[in-house]
Amino acid sequence: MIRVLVSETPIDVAAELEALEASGGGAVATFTGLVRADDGVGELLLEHYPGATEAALEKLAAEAVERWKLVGAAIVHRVGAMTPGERIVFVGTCAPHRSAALEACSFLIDRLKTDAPFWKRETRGGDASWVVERASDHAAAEKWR
Amino acid sequence: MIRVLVSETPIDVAAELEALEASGGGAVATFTGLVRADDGVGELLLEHYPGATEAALEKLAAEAVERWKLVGAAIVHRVGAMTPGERIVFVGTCAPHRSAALEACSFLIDRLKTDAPFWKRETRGGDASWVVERASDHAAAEKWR
Amino acid sequence: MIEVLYFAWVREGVGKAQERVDPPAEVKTVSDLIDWLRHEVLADKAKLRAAIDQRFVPLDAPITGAREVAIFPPVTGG
Amino acid sequence: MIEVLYFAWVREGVGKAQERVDPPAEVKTVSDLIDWLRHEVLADKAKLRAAIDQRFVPLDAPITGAREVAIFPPVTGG
Repeated sequence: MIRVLVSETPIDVAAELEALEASGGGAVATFTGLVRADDGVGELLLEHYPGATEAALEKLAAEAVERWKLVGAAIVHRVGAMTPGERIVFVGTCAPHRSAALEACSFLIDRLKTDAPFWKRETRGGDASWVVERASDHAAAEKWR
Repeated sequence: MIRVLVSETPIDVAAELEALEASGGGAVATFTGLVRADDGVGELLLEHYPGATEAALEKLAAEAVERWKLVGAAIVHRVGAMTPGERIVFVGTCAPHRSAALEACSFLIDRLKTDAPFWKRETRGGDASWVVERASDHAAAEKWR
Repeated sequence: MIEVLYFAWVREGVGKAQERVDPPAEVKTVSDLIDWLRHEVLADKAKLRAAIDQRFVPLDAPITGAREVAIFPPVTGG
Repeated sequence: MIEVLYFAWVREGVGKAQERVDPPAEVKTVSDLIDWLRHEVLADKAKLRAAIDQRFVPLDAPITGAREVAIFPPVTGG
Protein backbone atom coordinates (compact mmCIF):
# COMPACT_ATOMS: atom_id res chain seq x y z
CA MET A 1 0.00 0.00 0.00
CA ILE A 2 1.40 3.36 -1.05
CA ARG A 3 -0.60 6.41 -0.12
CA VAL A 4 0.34 9.96 -1.08
CA LEU A 5 -1.91 12.90 -0.34
CA VAL A 6 -1.31 16.65 -0.64
CA SER A 7 -4.29 18.58 0.61
CA GLU A 8 -5.55 21.73 2.32
CA THR A 9 -7.63 19.54 4.65
CA PRO A 10 -6.39 18.84 8.21
CA ILE A 11 -4.51 15.52 8.45
CA ASP A 12 -6.52 12.70 10.05
CA VAL A 13 -3.72 10.74 11.72
CA ALA A 14 -6.06 8.16 13.26
CA ALA A 15 -7.40 7.21 9.83
CA GLU A 16 -3.89 7.15 8.34
CA LEU A 17 -2.66 4.91 11.16
CA GLU A 18 -5.52 2.50 10.72
CA ALA A 19 -4.87 2.21 6.99
CA LEU A 20 -1.19 1.46 7.69
CA GLU A 21 -2.09 -1.12 10.33
CA ALA A 22 -4.39 -2.81 7.83
CA SER A 23 -1.59 -3.10 5.25
CA GLY A 24 -0.38 -6.41 6.71
CA GLY A 25 2.80 -5.95 8.79
CA GLY A 26 3.22 -6.19 12.53
CA ALA A 27 5.27 -2.99 12.91
CA VAL A 28 4.03 0.53 12.23
CA ALA A 29 6.17 3.67 12.61
CA THR A 30 4.99 7.23 12.13
CA PHE A 31 6.30 10.77 12.20
CA THR A 32 4.09 13.82 12.54
CA GLY A 33 5.33 17.39 12.12
CA LEU A 34 3.39 20.20 13.77
CA VAL A 35 3.44 23.96 13.27
CA ARG A 36 5.54 25.15 16.21
CA ALA A 37 3.68 27.28 18.68
CA ASP A 38 6.73 28.49 20.58
CA ASP A 39 8.60 30.85 18.26
CA GLY A 40 6.07 33.61 17.65
CA VAL A 41 4.62 32.25 14.41
CA GLY A 42 0.96 33.19 14.07
CA GLU A 43 0.34 31.62 10.67
CA LEU A 44 2.16 29.22 8.40
CA LEU A 45 1.51 29.09 4.67
CA LEU A 46 2.61 26.05 2.70
CA GLU A 47 3.00 26.53 -1.06
CA HIS A 48 3.77 23.64 -3.38
CA TYR A 49 4.19 22.69 -7.04
CA PRO A 50 1.04 20.76 -7.92
CA GLY A 51 1.77 17.63 -9.92
CA ALA A 52 5.51 17.73 -9.27
CA THR A 53 4.91 17.41 -5.53
CA GLU A 54 2.80 14.29 -5.80
CA ALA A 55 5.28 12.76 -8.25
CA ALA A 56 8.19 13.46 -5.88
CA LEU A 57 6.35 11.94 -2.92
CA GLU A 58 5.26 8.85 -4.88
CA LYS A 59 8.85 8.31 -5.95
CA LEU A 60 10.09 8.65 -2.37
CA ALA A 61 7.47 6.25 -1.02
CA ALA A 62 8.25 3.70 -3.75
CA GLU A 63 11.97 3.95 -2.94
CA ALA A 64 11.27 3.27 0.75
CA VAL A 65 8.99 0.32 -0.03
CA GLU A 66 11.65 -1.21 -2.26
CA ARG A 67 14.61 -0.58 0.06
CA TRP A 68 13.01 -1.73 3.33
CA LYS A 69 10.49 -4.25 1.89
CA LEU A 70 7.61 -2.31 3.41
CA VAL A 71 4.03 -3.50 3.12
CA GLY A 72 2.75 0.05 3.58
CA ALA A 73 4.00 3.63 3.20
CA ALA A 74 2.02 6.84 3.58
CA ILE A 75 3.01 10.46 3.05
CA VAL A 76 0.38 13.07 3.78
CA HIS A 77 1.32 16.74 3.49
CA ARG A 78 -0.84 19.70 4.32
CA VAL A 79 -0.70 22.78 2.09
CA GLY A 80 -2.28 26.23 2.37
CA ALA A 81 -2.70 28.24 5.57
CA MET A 82 -2.38 26.71 9.02
CA THR A 83 -1.89 27.81 12.62
CA PRO A 84 0.41 26.69 15.48
CA GLY A 85 -0.25 23.18 16.74
CA GLU A 86 -1.73 21.99 13.43
CA ARG A 87 -0.19 19.02 11.61
CA ILE A 88 1.94 19.91 8.56
CA VAL A 89 3.10 16.47 7.61
CA PHE A 90 2.53 12.82 8.46
CA VAL A 91 4.66 9.94 7.27
CA GLY A 92 4.03 6.35 8.20
CA THR A 93 5.44 2.94 7.38
CA CYS A 94 4.36 -0.65 7.97
CA ALA A 95 6.72 -3.64 7.79
CA PRO A 96 7.02 -7.14 9.20
CA HIS A 97 9.82 -5.98 11.56
CA ARG A 98 10.33 -2.87 13.63
CA SER A 99 13.78 -1.84 12.43
CA ALA A 100 12.58 -1.65 8.82
CA ALA A 101 9.51 0.40 9.76
CA LEU A 102 11.49 2.80 11.96
CA GLU A 103 14.38 3.33 9.54
CA ALA A 104 12.10 3.82 6.55
CA CYS A 105 10.07 6.35 8.53
CA SER A 106 13.23 8.39 9.27
CA PHE A 107 14.28 8.11 5.64
CA LEU A 108 10.92 9.40 4.37
CA ILE A 109 10.84 12.49 6.56
CA ASP A 110 14.53 13.30 6.02
CA ARG A 111 14.30 13.03 2.25
CA LEU A 112 10.92 14.76 2.02
CA LYS A 113 12.58 17.87 3.50
CA THR A 114 14.92 18.20 0.52
CA ASP A 115 13.27 16.31 -2.33
CA ALA A 116 9.72 17.64 -2.52
CA PRO A 117 8.73 21.09 -3.80
CA PHE A 118 7.17 22.71 -0.73
CA TRP A 119 7.86 26.20 0.55
CA LYS A 120 6.96 27.56 3.98
CA ARG A 121 6.04 31.16 4.67
CA GLU A 122 5.78 32.22 8.31
CA THR A 123 3.83 35.21 9.56
CA ARG A 124 4.93 36.76 12.85
CA GLY A 125 2.99 39.78 14.12
CA GLY A 126 1.97 40.83 10.61
CA ASP A 127 5.41 40.26 8.99
CA ALA A 128 5.58 37.42 6.51
CA SER A 129 8.88 35.76 5.61
CA TRP A 130 9.81 32.70 3.56
CA VAL A 131 11.65 30.02 5.50
CA VAL A 132 15.28 29.57 4.42
CA GLU A 133 16.63 26.09 3.66
CA ARG A 134 18.68 24.47 6.41
CA ALA A 135 22.07 22.84 5.92
CA SER A 136 21.14 20.27 8.57
CA ASP A 137 18.24 19.09 6.42
CA HIS A 138 20.62 18.42 3.55
CA ALA A 139 23.01 16.56 5.85
CA ALA A 140 20.11 14.42 7.14
CA ALA A 141 18.94 13.63 3.59
CA GLU A 142 22.49 12.83 2.41
CA LYS A 143 23.02 10.09 4.97
CA TRP A 144 20.46 7.93 3.09
CA ARG A 145 22.27 8.16 -0.30
CA MET B 1 4.95 14.61 29.95
CA ILE B 2 5.69 10.98 30.75
CA ARG B 3 2.87 8.51 30.35
CA VAL B 4 3.10 4.82 31.17
CA LEU B 5 0.13 2.51 30.99
CA VAL B 6 -0.13 -1.27 31.24
CA SER B 7 -3.67 -2.42 30.69
CA GLU B 8 -5.97 -5.13 29.38
CA THR B 9 -7.89 -2.47 27.46
CA PRO B 10 -7.29 -1.99 23.70
CA ILE B 11 -4.77 0.80 22.99
CA ASP B 12 -6.35 4.05 21.78
CA VAL B 13 -3.56 5.34 19.52
CA ALA B 14 -5.50 8.43 18.43
CA ALA B 15 -5.83 9.59 22.04
CA GLU B 16 -2.17 8.78 22.77
CA LEU B 17 -1.06 10.73 19.70
CA GLU B 18 -3.11 13.76 20.67
CA ALA B 19 -1.65 13.77 24.18
CA LEU B 20 1.87 13.64 22.71
CA GLU B 21 1.09 16.43 20.24
CA ALA B 22 -0.18 18.56 23.12
CA SER B 23 3.08 18.12 25.05
CA GLY B 24 4.70 21.07 23.30
CA GLY B 25 7.19 19.95 20.63
CA GLY B 26 6.89 20.16 16.85
CA ALA B 27 7.99 16.57 16.14
CA VAL B 28 6.11 13.44 17.16
CA ALA B 29 7.33 9.90 16.43
CA THR B 30 5.46 6.70 17.22
CA PHE B 31 5.86 2.97 16.98
CA THR B 32 2.96 0.52 17.18
CA GLY B 33 3.38 -3.25 17.41
CA LEU B 34 0.53 -5.49 16.29
CA VAL B 35 -0.21 -9.16 16.86
CA ARG B 36 0.92 -10.76 13.59
CA ALA B 37 -1.86 -12.29 11.62
CA ASP B 38 0.36 -14.15 9.19
CA ASP B 39 2.05 -16.96 11.09
CA GLY B 40 -0.87 -19.05 12.27
CA VAL B 41 -1.28 -17.47 15.69
CA GLY B 42 -4.90 -17.53 16.81
CA GLU B 43 -4.42 -15.94 20.22
CA LEU B 44 -1.65 -14.11 22.01
CA LEU B 45 -1.49 -13.92 25.78
CA LEU B 46 0.69 -11.27 27.41
CA GLU B 47 1.70 -11.93 31.01
CA HIS B 48 3.60 -9.36 33.06
CA TYR B 49 4.98 -8.61 36.54
CA PRO B 50 2.62 -6.01 38.00
CA GLY B 51 4.45 -3.19 39.72
CA ALA B 52 7.85 -4.14 38.32
CA THR B 53 6.59 -3.61 34.77
CA GLU B 54 5.38 -0.08 35.40
CA ALA B 55 8.60 0.77 37.25
CA ALA B 56 10.72 -0.55 34.34
CA LEU B 57 8.72 1.44 31.78
CA GLU B 58 8.83 4.63 33.87
CA LYS B 59 12.59 4.29 34.15
CA LEU B 60 12.95 3.74 30.40
CA ALA B 61 10.75 6.74 29.57
CA ALA B 62 12.66 8.96 32.01
CA GLU B 63 15.96 7.87 30.46
CA ALA B 64 14.70 8.77 26.97
CA VAL B 65 13.38 12.16 28.13
CA GLU B 66 16.74 12.97 29.73
CA ARG B 67 18.91 11.71 26.88
CA TRP B 68 17.00 13.29 23.96
CA LYS B 69 15.51 16.27 25.82
CA LEU B 70 12.00 15.13 24.97
CA VAL B 71 8.95 17.12 25.97
CA GLY B 72 6.81 13.99 25.87
CA ALA B 73 7.21 10.21 26.06
CA ALA B 74 4.49 7.57 26.19
CA ILE B 75 4.68 3.80 26.59
CA VAL B 76 1.41 1.90 26.49
CA HIS B 77 1.50 -1.89 26.68
CA ARG B 78 -1.41 -4.24 26.37
CA VAL B 79 -1.56 -7.33 28.62
CA GLY B 80 -3.93 -10.30 28.74
CA ALA B 81 -5.47 -12.06 25.76
CA MET B 82 -5.51 -10.57 22.27
CA THR B 83 -6.04 -11.66 18.68
CA PRO B 84 -4.17 -11.05 15.39
CA GLY B 85 -4.25 -7.45 14.21
CA GLU B 86 -4.68 -6.02 17.71
CA ARG B 87 -2.15 -3.55 19.10
CA ILE B 88 0.29 -4.99 21.67
CA VAL B 89 2.43 -1.93 22.28
CA PHE B 90 2.55 1.76 21.46
CA VAL B 91 5.51 4.03 22.10
CA GLY B 92 5.56 7.69 21.25
CA THR B 93 7.88 10.64 21.67
CA CYS B 94 7.59 14.39 21.23
CA ALA B 95 10.57 16.74 20.85
CA PRO B 96 11.40 20.10 19.31
CA HIS B 97 13.29 18.37 16.47
CA ARG B 98 12.61 15.28 14.42
CA SER B 99 15.89 13.44 14.89
CA ALA B 100 15.45 13.45 18.69
CA ALA B 101 11.86 12.22 18.45
CA LEU B 102 12.72 9.47 15.95
CA GLU B 103 15.84 8.20 17.73
CA ALA B 104 14.17 8.20 21.13
CA CYS B 105 11.23 6.25 19.69
CA SER B 106 13.59 3.56 18.36
CA PHE B 107 15.40 3.49 21.71
CA LEU B 108 12.17 3.00 23.65
CA ILE B 109 10.91 0.07 21.62
CA ASP B 110 14.35 -1.60 21.40
CA ARG B 111 14.97 -1.38 25.14
CA LEU B 112 11.41 -2.27 26.09
CA LYS B 113 11.91 -5.64 24.40
CA THR B 114 14.70 -6.60 26.82
CA ASP B 115 14.16 -4.43 29.91
CA ALA B 116 10.50 -4.89 30.83
CA PRO B 117 9.00 -8.04 32.38
CA PHE B 118 6.51 -9.17 29.73
CA TRP B 119 6.09 -12.71 28.43
CA LYS B 120 4.20 -13.73 25.30
CA ARG B 121 2.35 -17.00 24.91
CA GLU B 122 1.09 -17.86 21.43
CA THR B 123 -1.71 -20.27 20.67
CA ARG B 124 -1.73 -21.98 17.27
CA GLY B 125 -4.54 -24.39 16.51
CA GLY B 126 -5.03 -25.28 20.17
CA ASP B 127 -1.29 -25.58 21.02
CA ALA B 128 0.06 -22.91 23.36
CA SER B 129 3.77 -22.09 23.51
CA TRP B 130 5.78 -19.40 25.25
CA VAL B 131 7.76 -17.18 22.92
CA VAL B 132 11.54 -17.61 23.19
CA GLU B 133 13.80 -14.56 23.57
CA ARG B 134 15.54 -13.40 20.42
CA ALA B 135 19.26 -12.64 20.16
CA SER B 136 18.45 -9.86 17.68
CA ASP B 137 16.41 -8.08 20.38
CA HIS B 138 19.42 -8.07 22.67
CA ALA B 139 21.65 -6.75 19.88
CA ALA B 140 19.15 -3.96 19.18
CA ALA B 141 18.95 -3.01 22.86
CA GLU B 142 22.74 -3.10 23.26
CA LYS B 143 23.36 -0.49 20.59
CA TRP B 144 21.83 2.16 22.90
CA ARG B 145 24.18 1.42 25.85
CA MET C 1 6.62 28.12 -26.45
CA ILE C 2 7.60 27.41 -22.84
CA GLU C 3 5.37 27.73 -19.79
CA VAL C 4 7.50 29.25 -17.01
CA LEU C 5 6.26 28.72 -13.41
CA TYR C 6 7.38 30.61 -10.31
CA PHE C 7 6.99 29.66 -6.66
CA ALA C 8 7.34 31.22 -3.18
CA TRP C 9 9.36 34.48 -3.06
CA VAL C 10 10.35 34.06 -6.71
CA ARG C 11 6.65 34.15 -7.61
CA GLU C 12 6.12 37.19 -5.38
CA GLY C 13 9.14 38.98 -6.89
CA VAL C 14 8.19 38.25 -10.51
CA GLY C 15 4.63 39.31 -9.68
CA LYS C 16 2.99 36.35 -11.36
CA ALA C 17 2.73 32.60 -10.93
CA GLN C 18 3.39 31.75 -14.57
CA GLU C 19 4.03 33.15 -18.00
CA ARG C 20 4.21 31.80 -21.55
CA VAL C 21 7.43 32.71 -23.35
CA ASP C 22 9.10 32.03 -26.68
CA PRO C 23 12.85 32.47 -26.20
CA PRO C 24 15.22 32.71 -29.19
CA ALA C 25 17.43 29.76 -30.20
CA GLU C 26 20.53 31.06 -28.35
CA VAL C 27 18.68 30.54 -25.03
CA LYS C 28 19.84 26.97 -24.47
CA THR C 29 19.83 26.29 -20.70
CA VAL C 30 17.71 27.15 -17.66
CA SER C 31 20.42 29.63 -16.73
CA ASP C 32 20.20 31.28 -20.17
CA LEU C 33 16.42 31.45 -19.77
CA ILE C 34 16.75 33.13 -16.37
CA ASP C 35 19.05 35.80 -17.89
CA TRP C 36 16.79 36.30 -20.88
CA LEU C 37 13.66 36.73 -18.67
CA ARG C 38 15.32 39.81 -17.06
CA HIS C 39 13.32 39.65 -13.82
CA GLU C 40 15.17 41.47 -11.05
CA VAL C 41 14.28 38.81 -8.42
CA LEU C 42 16.16 36.22 -10.50
CA ALA C 43 19.49 38.11 -10.30
CA ASP C 44 21.18 35.88 -7.69
CA LYS C 45 21.15 32.43 -9.30
CA ALA C 46 22.80 30.81 -6.27
CA LYS C 47 19.45 31.18 -4.55
CA LEU C 48 17.47 29.55 -7.36
CA ARG C 49 16.50 25.98 -8.14
CA ALA C 50 14.69 24.67 -11.22
CA ALA C 51 12.61 21.88 -12.70
CA ILE C 52 12.00 20.99 -16.34
CA ASP C 53 8.70 19.26 -17.02
CA GLN C 54 8.34 18.67 -13.27
CA ARG C 55 11.76 17.06 -12.78
CA PHE C 56 14.42 18.78 -10.65
CA VAL C 57 17.43 19.83 -12.76
CA PRO C 58 20.62 21.86 -12.29
CA LEU C 59 20.55 25.37 -13.76
CA ASP C 60 22.88 24.37 -16.63
CA ALA C 61 20.37 21.79 -17.89
CA PRO C 62 19.36 22.28 -21.54
CA ILE C 63 15.78 23.40 -22.13
CA THR C 64 15.54 21.87 -25.59
CA GLY C 65 12.04 20.48 -26.02
CA ALA C 66 10.89 21.65 -22.58
CA ARG C 67 7.22 22.47 -22.25
CA GLU C 68 7.34 23.62 -18.63
CA VAL C 69 10.21 25.21 -16.71
CA ALA C 70 9.76 26.03 -13.02
CA ILE C 71 12.04 28.44 -11.15
CA PHE C 72 11.91 28.57 -7.35
CA PRO C 73 13.88 28.90 -4.10
CA PRO C 74 15.36 25.86 -2.30
CA VAL C 75 12.55 23.76 -0.89
CA THR C 76 11.58 23.99 2.79
CA GLY C 77 8.72 21.54 3.36
CA GLY C 78 7.97 18.87 5.90
CA MET D 1 9.97 -14.94 55.09
CA ILE D 2 10.34 -14.38 51.36
CA GLU D 3 7.53 -14.09 48.86
CA VAL D 4 8.62 -15.98 45.73
CA LEU D 5 6.84 -15.11 42.47
CA TYR D 6 6.83 -17.14 39.26
CA PHE D 7 5.93 -16.02 35.73
CA ALA D 8 5.19 -17.53 32.32
CA TRP D 9 6.30 -21.20 31.87
CA VAL D 10 8.07 -21.09 35.21
CA ARG D 11 4.74 -20.34 36.88
CA GLU D 12 3.07 -23.10 34.86
CA GLY D 13 5.82 -25.58 35.77
CA VAL D 14 5.82 -24.74 39.48
CA GLY D 15 2.04 -24.92 39.42
CA LYS D 16 1.49 -21.71 41.34
CA ALA D 17 2.07 -17.97 40.86
CA GLN D 18 3.63 -17.39 44.26
CA GLU D 19 4.61 -19.01 47.52
CA ARG D 20 5.83 -17.81 50.90
CA VAL D 21 9.05 -19.51 52.02
CA ASP D 22 11.49 -19.31 54.93
CA PRO D 23 14.85 -20.60 53.68
CA PRO D 24 17.64 -21.46 56.16
CA ALA D 25 20.65 -19.16 56.60
CA GLU D 26 22.89 -21.10 54.17
CA VAL D 27 20.59 -20.07 51.30
CA LYS D 28 22.42 -16.87 50.43
CA THR D 29 21.79 -16.12 46.74
CA VAL D 30 18.96 -16.37 44.22
CA SER D 31 20.76 -19.41 42.81
CA ASP D 32 20.86 -21.03 46.26
CA LEU D 33 17.16 -20.29 46.66
CA ILE D 34 16.36 -21.93 43.31
CA ASP D 35 18.26 -25.10 44.38
CA TRP D 36 16.59 -25.11 47.78
CA LEU D 37 13.08 -24.73 46.28
CA ARG D 38 13.58 -28.09 44.43
CA HIS D 39 11.05 -27.38 41.67
CA GLU D 40 11.81 -29.51 38.62
CA VAL D 41 11.04 -26.67 36.19
CA LEU D 42 13.87 -24.63 37.76
CA ALA D 43 16.55 -27.23 36.92
CA ASP D 44 18.14 -25.40 33.97
CA LYS D 45 19.26 -22.11 35.47
CA ALA D 46 20.60 -20.83 32.14
CA LYS D 47 16.96 -20.36 31.14
CA LEU D 48 16.05 -18.38 34.26
CA ARG D 49 16.11 -14.70 35.14
CA ALA D 50 15.33 -13.09 38.48
CA ALA D 51 14.34 -9.93 40.29
CA ILE D 52 14.71 -9.01 43.95
CA ASP D 53 12.12 -6.57 45.28
CA GLN D 54 11.14 -5.82 41.66
CA ARG D 55 14.66 -5.06 40.42
CA PHE D 56 16.36 -7.31 37.84
CA VAL D 57 19.41 -9.06 39.30
CA PRO D 58 21.86 -11.78 38.24
CA LEU D 59 21.26 -15.21 39.78
CA ASP D 60 24.30 -14.86 42.07
CA ALA D 61 22.79 -11.78 43.76
CA PRO D 62 22.46 -12.13 47.55
CA ILE D 63 18.93 -12.39 48.88
CA THR D 64 19.76 -10.92 52.27
CA GLY D 65 16.84 -8.77 53.40
CA ALA D 66 14.78 -9.55 50.31
CA ARG D 67 11.01 -9.47 50.76
CA GLU D 68 10.13 -10.53 47.22
CA VAL D 69 12.10 -12.70 44.79
CA ALA D 70 10.73 -13.29 41.28
CA ILE D 71 11.92 -16.14 39.05
CA PHE D 72 11.00 -16.15 35.37
CA PRO D 73 12.13 -16.84 31.79
CA PRO D 74 13.90 -14.20 29.66
CA VAL D 75 11.41 -11.44 28.81
CA THR D 76 9.68 -11.35 25.41
CA GLY D 77 7.42 -8.28 25.38
CA GLY D 78 6.83 -5.44 22.97
